[in-house]
Amino acid sequence: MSDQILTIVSWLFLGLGSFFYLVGAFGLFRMPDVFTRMHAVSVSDTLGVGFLITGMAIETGWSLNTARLIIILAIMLYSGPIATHALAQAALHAGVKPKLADNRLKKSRRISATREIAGSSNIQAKSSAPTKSRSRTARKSSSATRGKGRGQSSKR
Amino acid sequence: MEGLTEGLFMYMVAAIAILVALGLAVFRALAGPTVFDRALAANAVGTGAIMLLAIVGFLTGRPEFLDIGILYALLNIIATLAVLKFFRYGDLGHAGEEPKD
Amino acid sequence: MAALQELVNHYNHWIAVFLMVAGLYVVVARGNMVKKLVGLSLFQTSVYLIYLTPGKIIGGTAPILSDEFTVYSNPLPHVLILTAIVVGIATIALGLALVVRINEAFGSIEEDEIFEKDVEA
Amino acid sequence: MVLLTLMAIVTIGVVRLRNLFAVVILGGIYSFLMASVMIMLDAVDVAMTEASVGAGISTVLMLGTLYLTKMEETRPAHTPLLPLFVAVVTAGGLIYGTIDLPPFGDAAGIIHQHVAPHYLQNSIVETSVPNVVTSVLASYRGFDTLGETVVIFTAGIAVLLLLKGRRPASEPDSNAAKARSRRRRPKA
Repeated sequence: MSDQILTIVSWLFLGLGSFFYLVGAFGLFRMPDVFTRMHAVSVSDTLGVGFLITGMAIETGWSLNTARLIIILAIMLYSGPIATHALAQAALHAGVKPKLADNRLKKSRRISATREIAGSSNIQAKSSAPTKSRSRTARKSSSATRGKGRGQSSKR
Repeated sequence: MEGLTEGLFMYMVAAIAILVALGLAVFRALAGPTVFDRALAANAVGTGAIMLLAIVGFLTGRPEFLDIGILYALLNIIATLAVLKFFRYGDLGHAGEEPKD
Repeated sequence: MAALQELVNHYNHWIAVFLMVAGLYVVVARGNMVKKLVGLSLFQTSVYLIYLTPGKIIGGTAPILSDEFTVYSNPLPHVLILTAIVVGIATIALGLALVVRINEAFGSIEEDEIFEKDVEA
Repeated sequence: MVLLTLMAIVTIGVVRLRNLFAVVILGGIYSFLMASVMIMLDAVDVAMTEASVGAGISTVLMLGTLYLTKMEETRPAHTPLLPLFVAVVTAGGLIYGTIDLPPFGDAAGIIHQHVAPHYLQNSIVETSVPNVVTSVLASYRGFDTLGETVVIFTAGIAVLLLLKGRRPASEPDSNAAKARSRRRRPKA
């Protein structure tokens, strides 16, 4: 009986993991620029991998394989943020501008509003050509919030 | 797959999901307009390879090979960091961060 | 149906042939030396695939002996390919070192430009 | 099969792209996919080596070379019709050759009849190593492995000799060269 419950629970975890993994991959596929794609990949890197590995660990029971799975999970949970951080830093350093980021800035409000409409109506538009920007910090913070919002809306 | 009992069904689903995800990541690696897209996709492909390895290990009934998954995970982060460090500084041996052996 | 059977039987071979030809094409057609080396490694990898494919037995498992299994895939190609991979990376490393030296001597890694400069010199 | 198709697609990308960075990154992806295919083909040891060598070492080596040289490939001067023709003809011949090969996964293939059964049956008795690949590599074919080590040693010396006489153009240059030769050590 408890075996059956365990099996059902592990199935649930595996299914959820597959779902989130696919969601992350679709985000990687559809998102408009590097930073939002990064956000989407983090979904599959944490939720997807976490659920899949938990499901497998439940199925295996207590054994050496569980330890291996946990080590893999730990490595991936640590390495994912590091890699993403390095990626974002390198991209910003290289002058890749986050898309739709400048509608928080007062001076270019009107232009960016039109750009946002264009961007949201055409999600799979390729990222705009990299342009140099001086005010990086403001753009970074606003891009983070926007990226999150977009990611959640696409997840539903 | 002759040994496809009910217990393995969910593994099959997960394997197919991971394969689809791999395909999407490869598409992004090919189409990605900037190099960072490609690096991100490479990272995603590495993750997919690890998960596929684990799932296939369970599918074929020999999950001992998860050790290799650990190696993949470490390699993945090293490769990604090498590429990104290269872009950030234009040099792998920058600023004394090269490991002193 | 027979065509499908044929596809399943030989899909690995065909992909290996495709990879091999792609590597050959890159080596022959591209003038950039780093690209040529990438093509060379593509070619090598296709050879690995060709070697490993017949070693697999459907229903078999990896050749690590255990009491639970009786059918194992053939370990011999694995050994050969292990050697081949390591020798291959030695080749690539040597080639890359040569590319670095050539770039120093000629200031270019494109084949055509190097030929031109060689004629001039 | 899906993996193999993906590999073919990545290969097309490698052939077409001219940004060498992208090519190197795609090479890493290709190596990971190849390692997954090798897992499917039950070659776990080979997969491990391929992942570490293909995705790790060769990516780093290529990046080092790119730093020391150029990053962009020039547009090919002439249309590659002749190489394309050669490639297609070669492909045709090879595919004609594959028709006679034994089908995939056939346990009655010739390769499984001769030497491998001996290794599989006797290696546990003769070497008491459960991993047959290890026992063959280190015990039955130990001289092969010795020769392989000699090859790598020679390559390492050659690389050192090639890169040693470099005139230092700038400071980070020589650093990178040192890093390259240093990184080659542990593998051998």
